[in-house]
Amino acid sequence: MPDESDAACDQPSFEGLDRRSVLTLGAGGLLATILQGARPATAQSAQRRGTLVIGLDISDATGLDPVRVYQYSNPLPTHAAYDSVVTFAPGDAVNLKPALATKWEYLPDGKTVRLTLRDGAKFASGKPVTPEDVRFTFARQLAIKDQPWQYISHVEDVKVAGPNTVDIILKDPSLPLMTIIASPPFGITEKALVVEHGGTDAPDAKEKDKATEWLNQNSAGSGPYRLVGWQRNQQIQMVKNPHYWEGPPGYERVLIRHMSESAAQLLAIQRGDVDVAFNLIPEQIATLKDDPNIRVAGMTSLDFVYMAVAAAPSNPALQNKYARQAIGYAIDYDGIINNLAGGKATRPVTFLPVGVNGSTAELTKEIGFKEDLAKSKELLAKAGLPNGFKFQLAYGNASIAGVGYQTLAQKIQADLARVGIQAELAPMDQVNMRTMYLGGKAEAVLTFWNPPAPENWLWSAATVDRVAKRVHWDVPPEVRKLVADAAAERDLAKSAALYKKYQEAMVDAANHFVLIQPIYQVAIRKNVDGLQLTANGWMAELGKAKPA
Amino acid sequence: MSDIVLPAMASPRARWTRRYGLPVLGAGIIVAWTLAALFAPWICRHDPNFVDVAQRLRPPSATNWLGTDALGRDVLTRVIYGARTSLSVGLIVVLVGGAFGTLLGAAAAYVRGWAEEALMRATDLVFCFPPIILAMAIAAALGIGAVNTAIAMLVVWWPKFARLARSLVITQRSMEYVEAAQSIGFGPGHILLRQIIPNAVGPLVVLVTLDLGNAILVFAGLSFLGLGVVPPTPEWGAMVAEGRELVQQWWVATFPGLAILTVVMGFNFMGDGFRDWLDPHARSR
Amino acid sequence: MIRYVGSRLLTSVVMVLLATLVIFLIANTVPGDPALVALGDMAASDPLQVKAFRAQYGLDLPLWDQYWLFLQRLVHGDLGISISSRRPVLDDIIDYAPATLELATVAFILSIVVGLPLGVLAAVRRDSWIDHVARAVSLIGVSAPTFWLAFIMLAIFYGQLDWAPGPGRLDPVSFPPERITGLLLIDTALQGDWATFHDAAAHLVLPSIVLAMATLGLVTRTTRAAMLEALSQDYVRVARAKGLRRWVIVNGHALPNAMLPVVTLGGLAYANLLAGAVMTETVFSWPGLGRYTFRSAVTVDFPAIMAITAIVAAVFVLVNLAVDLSYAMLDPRVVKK
Amino acid sequence: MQEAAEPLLRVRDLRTWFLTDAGPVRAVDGVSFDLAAGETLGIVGESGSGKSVCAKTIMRLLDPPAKIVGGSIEFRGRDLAKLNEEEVRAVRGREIAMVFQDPMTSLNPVLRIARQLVEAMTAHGRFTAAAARTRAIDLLRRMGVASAQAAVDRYPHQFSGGMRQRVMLAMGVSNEPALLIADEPTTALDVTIQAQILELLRGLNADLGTAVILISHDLGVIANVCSRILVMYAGEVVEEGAPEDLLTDPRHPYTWALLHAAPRIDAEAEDRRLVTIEGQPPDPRAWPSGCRFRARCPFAIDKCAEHPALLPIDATRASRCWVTQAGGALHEPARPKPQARDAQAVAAPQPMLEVRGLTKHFPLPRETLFAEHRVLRAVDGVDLDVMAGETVGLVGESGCGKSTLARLVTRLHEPTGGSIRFAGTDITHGTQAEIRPLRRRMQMIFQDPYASLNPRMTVGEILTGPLLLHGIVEGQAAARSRVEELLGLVGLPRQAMARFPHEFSGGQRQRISIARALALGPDFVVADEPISALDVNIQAQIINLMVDLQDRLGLTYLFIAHDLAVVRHVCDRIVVLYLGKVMEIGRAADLFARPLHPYTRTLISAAPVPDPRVERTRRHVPLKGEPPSAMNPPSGCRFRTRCPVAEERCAVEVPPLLPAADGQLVACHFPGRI
Repeated sequence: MPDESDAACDQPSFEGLDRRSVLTLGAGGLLATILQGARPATAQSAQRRGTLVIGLDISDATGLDPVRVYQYSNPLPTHAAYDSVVTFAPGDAVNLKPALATKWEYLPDGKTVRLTLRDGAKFASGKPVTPEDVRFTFARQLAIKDQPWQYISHVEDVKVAGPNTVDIILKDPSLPLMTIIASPPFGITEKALVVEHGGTDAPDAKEKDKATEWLNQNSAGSGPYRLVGWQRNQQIQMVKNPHYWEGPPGYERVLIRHMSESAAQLLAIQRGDVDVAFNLIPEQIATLKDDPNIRVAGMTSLDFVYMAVAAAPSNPALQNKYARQAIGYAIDYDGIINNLAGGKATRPVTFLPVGVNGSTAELTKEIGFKEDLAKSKELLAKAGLPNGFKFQLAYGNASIAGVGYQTLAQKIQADLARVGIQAELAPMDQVNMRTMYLGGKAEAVLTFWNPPAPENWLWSAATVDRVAKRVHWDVPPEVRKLVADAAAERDLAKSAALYKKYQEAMVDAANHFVLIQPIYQVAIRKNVDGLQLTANGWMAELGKAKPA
Repeated sequence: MSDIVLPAMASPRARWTRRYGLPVLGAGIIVAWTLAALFAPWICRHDPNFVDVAQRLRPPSATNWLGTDALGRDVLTRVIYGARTSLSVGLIVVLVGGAFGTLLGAAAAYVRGWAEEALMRATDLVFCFPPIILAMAIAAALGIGAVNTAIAMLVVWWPKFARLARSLVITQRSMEYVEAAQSIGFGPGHILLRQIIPNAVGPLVVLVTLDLGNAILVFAGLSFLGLGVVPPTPEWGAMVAEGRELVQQWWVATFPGLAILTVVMGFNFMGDGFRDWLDPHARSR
Repeated sequence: MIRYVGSRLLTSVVMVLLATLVIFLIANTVPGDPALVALGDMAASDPLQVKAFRAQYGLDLPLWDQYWLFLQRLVHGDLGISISSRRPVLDDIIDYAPATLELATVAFILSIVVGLPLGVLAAVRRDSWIDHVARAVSLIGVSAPTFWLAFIMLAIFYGQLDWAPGPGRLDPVSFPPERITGLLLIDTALQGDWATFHDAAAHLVLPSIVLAMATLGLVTRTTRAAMLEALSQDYVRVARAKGLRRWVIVNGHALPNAMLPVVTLGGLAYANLLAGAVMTETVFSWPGLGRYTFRSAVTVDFPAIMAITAIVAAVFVLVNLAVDLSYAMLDPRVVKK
Repeated sequence: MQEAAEPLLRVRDLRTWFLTDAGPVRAVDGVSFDLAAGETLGIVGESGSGKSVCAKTIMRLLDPPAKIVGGSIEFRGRDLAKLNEEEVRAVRGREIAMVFQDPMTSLNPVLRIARQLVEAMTAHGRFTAAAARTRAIDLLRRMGVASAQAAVDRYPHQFSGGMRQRVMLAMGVSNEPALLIADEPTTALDVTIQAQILELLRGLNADLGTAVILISHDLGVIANVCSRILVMYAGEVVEEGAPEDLLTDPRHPYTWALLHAAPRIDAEAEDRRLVTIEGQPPDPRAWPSGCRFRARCPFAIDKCAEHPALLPIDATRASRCWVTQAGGALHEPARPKPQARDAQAVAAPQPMLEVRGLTKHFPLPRETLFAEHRVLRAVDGVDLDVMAGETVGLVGESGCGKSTLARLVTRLHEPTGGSIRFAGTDITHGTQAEIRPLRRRMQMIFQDPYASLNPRMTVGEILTGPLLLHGIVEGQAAARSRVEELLGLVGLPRQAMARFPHEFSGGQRQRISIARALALGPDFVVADEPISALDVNIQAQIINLMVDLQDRLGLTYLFIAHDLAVVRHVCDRIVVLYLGKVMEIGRAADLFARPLHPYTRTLISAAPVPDPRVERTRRHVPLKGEPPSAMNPPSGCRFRTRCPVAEERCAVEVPPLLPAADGQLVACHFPGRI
C-alpha cells in the first residue's frame, strides 16, 4: 500500500482525474460533495497566521487550576499562563533560573527562604505581581491540600516580608524547596481575580474554595499567554498576554488541540493543520525525516519506564538478590532503546533520570546493568537457580513514547528466556496493576515514573520509602542516610557524589531496572521559530515561540 | 409434442455451483484454517514467539512473507497460530453457550409456567446490557486471558440460544408427532430429548454456524480492546491492535484482519448454506 | 394503550435497576482500587489520603449502602462524581454522548437508507447483479471486524488517497461551534456556520460508514429475506391477480409486511450502535460515550460505570418499547387497546 | 369473423412445465377446452392433477421455473400466452379475476380492506378513488358483509375466513370481469360458510353474467355451481361434460373412481367399505406412455397402451378413454357383501368411555400485566358415552372443540372440570405416569399425516418405540417382527421400516400413523380428522382400512370429522358439537333422516351432494352469519345467534341435552321445529 514516494499529502489528484471516478463509484455525488473541500488546510492556515496550533493528547487533563495540576499534559498550558517564582532553562535540570523572583536565599535561621520579587512583573490583567499574591498562592495551595501540595507539605508558613519580599518558612529545612516550586502547579495566581471567583486561602479552603471551576476556563497568572477556554477532550485556547514581563509573546493565540491518536497527529502536522505534534511514535518520526517543512526536535525527558521486581513473599526466587540481579543482566537494553524506541531514548543507572544532578548516560555504562548473559547465568547459579525461575510480570495497557508496555513486556520475556528465566505476562488494567503494585502484591511490574519537578530528592526519597515497600526492599539504614544527606547537601558537586553511591546501592538491591528514558520527539513545522522544548515537566516554553 | 423447445438447462456443474458453491467454499475456508491451526508447527518456518527486534517491522519479503511485527516476529506465522486461539475460543463459546442455552430454553419451553417466565426475564436482563460493557466488566473482574474472556462471552452468549430453542420447542411441541408420542405414553424427558430436540436441531445448527463467525468477531474485538489473550499468545484482534498505529507498516494490522474476515465469511457461507438447505422455499430451484 | 405503555415502562425501570445491580456487583469484585489510580503516586502511598479519598467517593461504605446511595442519587437525577475526571458523571456524559449520538444516528440512517432499498431490490431482482452486490455487501458487513475496517478505511481513504479527513469530529483548525445540542451538524446549521458544518459532515463520513457496515449488512440481509418471504405470500399473488403494477406490489404490499422484522432489527441495531461504537470511536479518535465507557471500565470508575449501565440499559429497554409500539402501528394484528 | 358462438376463452393444447433441476415437471400437459361467456365451468381432480396450475397459467401468474412451453390461451381473440407482462397486467383483475383458496392469507394483513378493494379498481383506471370506495362498500354489501360501511375500514385479521372470502369475491368482481376463476374457494371454509359462498358465486354468475371457472376437488361443490365439468388427471383433461351426465354416468374410469370413492350424505351405505382404485397418480416428470390412468384402471384393456385423445362421446361430452370410446357405460362397482356386524355391537353394550360435564378452558396470555385474564372455553360441559365396539362420530365446524375433546379423552390435555372414565377407571386428573398403563388400550390417530410422524425417525423407530416402552415385546428382534406384522396389517411393505416418513405419500403416512396407534393393541382409538387432509381416493382407502381393522380387531372408534358424509358413512352414532357444547346425539341413520336440532339440520343441508338431480330436490336451510367467539359465547343456547327458529327464551335458558326420540338426545328448546 503506502509507497515511500508519496507521503500521502501533497497530491492534488482528487481535484482532477479522480473526481469522476468517485462520482461513478455510486457512493454518490453527495458523498463526494461532502468530502470535497473538506481539506481546508491551505486556506485556513493563511487565515490563522498568528495562531500557534499544537497537537497533543490532553485526555488526561482533569483541571487547569494550578493548585490541582498534576497530570502529564496540563502543565504545558499552565506554565504558559502562570509564572513560578523560579524556573529552569530548557535543557538544564540542575541550575535554577529567576522568574518572578529575582533572588532567593535561605535566611540564617536555616529554615526560612526569602524570595525577592521582580520589579514590574504584571499579571495578564495588567495589575502588578505583589508579595501578597505570592503569599496567597502558597497559602491557598497549603489549605486546599490537593495533589501538588504533597511536595511542599514541609512548608510551615508563607509570609509577606516586605514590599517586594516573601518568606517561606519550612518545617524540615533538609528537604528541598526551590526546585519543586519551580514547577507549574506553583505558578503565582492573582489574588483579586481568584477571590472574585470564589477562591480563598482560609484554612477551610479545601471545602470553601470555589475558584477551580473558573480557573479551568480562565487563568489569573502572569505568563506569556492567558487561558480563555478549555473544552474537554477538544481543545485549550489561549491568547497573548500583552503585559508579559519579558515582552509580548510571538503569537496572538495558542490553540492546543486534543489528538489522542498519533496517526492523526502525524497527518495533521504533515498537512500543516497543526504546527507542533507531541505524541508521535518512532515509526512516524522516521517518515518525517524527508519532509522539508518539518523539523523534529528531541528532548530528553526526565520520565522513564522501569521494571520493578519485588522480593515478593509469593516467590522465593525473587527474594534472592542474585536472582534479581540475573534479570538485570539478561535484558537486551540496547535492543530496546535502538529498535523499540527507535534510538530515541537513553537509560540512567537507576531511579535518577539522566540529566539531573549526578546522573549521566556515561555513569550508566560505568555502574549500571548491561546485557551480559554469562554474568546473568553466573548470578543464577550463585542464587542456586541454575535453571532459572518463574515470575509474573504485570503491566497496564498503555504506551510511552510509542513503546507499548505489551511490546516491551514481550521483549523482556524473550530476553529473559535466554537465561531460563520465565516471565509470565499479566496484562491488566491500570487500576488493578496499581492496586497490586501499591499493595505490595505484585511480583514484577512494568510502569512509568514522571516526577512533578526536577528535584533528585523526589526520586531518591521515593525509592527508599514508598516504592521500597512495594518491592519489599528492606532499606539498609546507610542507604537512607545517603538519601537524606544528598537531599540536604546544597553543593551540587558534593551531592552528585552522594547520589552516585546511592545509585550503586540501588543497582546492588536490583529491584528497579530502568529500561527507557525517552528522548521525546516533537515534530515542529518550520514556520515556527524559537519553540524550546524542556524536560522539566512542562514540555515547552511557549512564550519564546514566534512565527518564522 | 416434439416442437416444444425447452430453454437450455444450466449445466450440472453450474447448477452444483449455484447450489453448493458458496457453502462448499465456506467449508473449504474453515477446513483450511482448521488444518492450518492444527498443523501450525509443521507448516510454519518461524517460531511465532521468536523475538528479534533487529528485524522488526520488515515489509513482506521472501523470508517473511507477510512481514514482521514490532518485535520482529513473523506475521504469517503468528496469523496461522492465531487461528488456534480464535477458532477454539469461538468453538467453545458457541458450543458451550449453545448447549447450555438450548437445554435451558428447551426445558423452559417444555415445562412452561414460572420456570419459563424466569428464564425469559433472565434473557431480557442479559439483552438489556450492552454486551461490551458486561464483557469488559467481567474480564476486568476475572483478569485478562482467553479463558476469562470466554467466560465473559458465555455470560452474554447463552440467551439467544435459549430464546431460539424455546421458540423452536414451542413450535415443535404443538406438532402432532409430539402429541402422538404423548398419547403413546412417552415421558417428557424422552419427548424433549428424543423427539423435539432432533427436530429443532436444524435451525440451531444454522445459528451455531453463523454464530461461530460472530463469536470470533466479538472475541477479536475484546482482544483488540486489550481484554483477550495473554501475550505472547498470537491472537488476531490483538495483532490488529498492535498494528493500529502503524499505518506505514500496514502489513502488521492488515493480515490478521483479513484472517478474521475470511474465517467469519467462511462460517457465514456455511451457515447460509445450511439455512437454505433446511428451508426449502429459500432456494426452490 | 397508555396503561400498556405504563406497565411496560414500569417493567423497564425494574430491568434497568437490575442491570445496574448486576454491574455493581461485578464491578465490586474487581480487585482494583480506583483511589490508587486517581491519586498520584505519592498520595496513593499515604493511607490517610487514600482513606479520605475513599470517603469522599463513598467507597468505604458497605456494598449495600453504596448501592442504596446510588439509587437515592439516581432518583434525584444525580449520577455521582466520576472518580477519574473528578466531575459529575452527568456532565461527562453530556459532553461525550452527543458525539456518539451523532455518529450512531448518521450510521443508522446510512444503514437504513442504503440497506433497505438494497435489500428490496435484491429480493425483487433475485439472482441478478444487484442481488449479488447486496449479498456481498451484507456478507462483508457482517464478517469484517469493525476495528479492522476502520483501520483499513482510514489508511486508504485518509492516509493514501486523502479523500476523507482524518480522525476526530472536526479538523484541527476548525473551531467547534458554540454548544447548543452538542451535535455538531445541528449546532453548526443552527448558527449558520456552514464551513464547520461541512467539516463536521466530512469527518462523519468514514466513521459512520465503518460503524454502519455491520448494521447495513444485517439490514440488507434481513430486508432481503423478509421481502422474499413477503413476495412469496398469497396476498402478493392476489395483488398480481388484481393487475397491480410491479412496484405497487413491491412497495405497497410486500414492503409493509417485510418492514416488521426490519423494524425489530433496526431498533436493536440502533441501540447497539449507541452502545457498541467503542471500537470505531477508538480508531477514529471520536470523543464519544464508547470510549468514555471503555475508559471508565478500565479505571474502575464506579460512578461512571453505574451511570453508563443505567443509561444504556434504559436506552435498550426504551428502544425495545419503541420497537414494540411501532410494531403495533405497522401491524394491525398486534392488539391495540 | 367473430360470431356469437366464438367462446370467451379457448384453451388449446396448453402445456405448463416446471423446469426444475431434476428435469421438467409436466404439471399441465396438453389441456384444451372452451368457455363461453357467462358459462360456469368446473374443473375437478386430485391434488397434483394440474387444475390449479392450469388456472394460474391462464392468469399468467406463474413465475420461473414454471413456463408455458406450448399451446395457446385465446381470450377474446388474444393469446394470453403471448402477451408481455404489461399487457397481461391490463387483463388481470380487469377482464379476468381470480379468487384463491385460502382467504386467511390472500388479504394483505397490514392494509385496510378499503385500500385493497379500491386499488383493484383504480389500478385499471376505471374508477376514481372516491368512486371506487363507494363501490367497494356497495360490493361488500352485495357480498353479504354486515355493516359494510364500517367494515371497509377494518383490517383483514378482524374478519373471519368466510368474511374474507366475501371480500375476495368483491375484489374479484369489482371491475366486472368477463371471467372469474375461483381456485378451491371454499376448501378452507366450514360447510355452512361454504354453502354461503357457493350461493354467492351462483348469484354473481346469474346477476352479472360473469363466466366462472370453479376449481375444486369436491364433486359436490362443482355439481352445486357448474353447468359443465372438466375432470383432470395427470396434467390433462380426461373427461368433459354436463354434471347431470358426468356425475350419474361417468365415461372415464377416473371420474367413475372419484364418484364412487366419496361417501354420499344422501344415502345410507350398505357397506362401510368404499370403492377405491389402486396406486398413486403417476410422476409428473415422466408420465406413462399410453393412457396415464392405465396402471390404476380397473377397466384397462390392451389398447390403453396407446395414449387416447379427448374425443366426443356425444354432442355435449367427451372422454379420454378407449373403453368408453368403444361404447358403453362403466358398470356399477361390485361391492362386497355386507357383514352382519350388528350382532356383536348389540350383544354387550359396555361403556368404554364415559364423559360427564367435561370442560376445558384455555387461559389466554394477558396482553399486559394489568389486563384481565381471558379464557377460551374450548369444551364447555360435554356428556358423552362410547360403547365398546361402536364407532361414534364427532362433528362440528372448526372451533367447536372437537379436537380439544379428543385430546381430553386421551388425556393429552388435562380437563378443567368434569370427569372422564375410561374402561371403568377415572382418568380425569391422573398423572401421565398413572395413565401410562391405560395408553396401551387407548390410542389416537392424527389429522395431519405430515406433522404427526417425527421426520427424524425411521418408520421402524416410530413403530418400535411404543412396543419397547410398554414392554409389549422383548428385544429388538421381536420388536422387528411385530413391526413387520403391523406394516402388513396396514398394507405397507416390510421395507418401509428403514425409510423415513418423508419418503411416503400422505396416504401411506396415514397408514403408518394407524400402525403406530395399533402397535399397542388398543381397544379404543380416537381418530382426529384422520382423512381430511387426503385426496378422495386415499380417503376411501383409509376408511376401508379403518373399517377392516375394526372388524378384525374389534376396535372402538371415536371418529372426529367435519365431513358429514364420511361421518354418516362410518359411524354408528353421531355427536354434534357447537361452540364446546353438544347439540345433538343420535344414531347415524336417525340423525340424518330426522335431525332434531336446527344446527344439525343446517349442517346436513349445507353439505353439497355430487348429483345435480338430488341437489335440486334438497331443501337448503341457510345459516346466518358466523360462529361467535368461544372466548365470549352467547348466553343461553349457544346456537341462538344463528338459529332460524330462536326465540327470546333461547337467550335466557340454556337448553339441556334431553332425549327427544328413541336414542336421540337434543339440546334445543324446540326440537324438530325447523
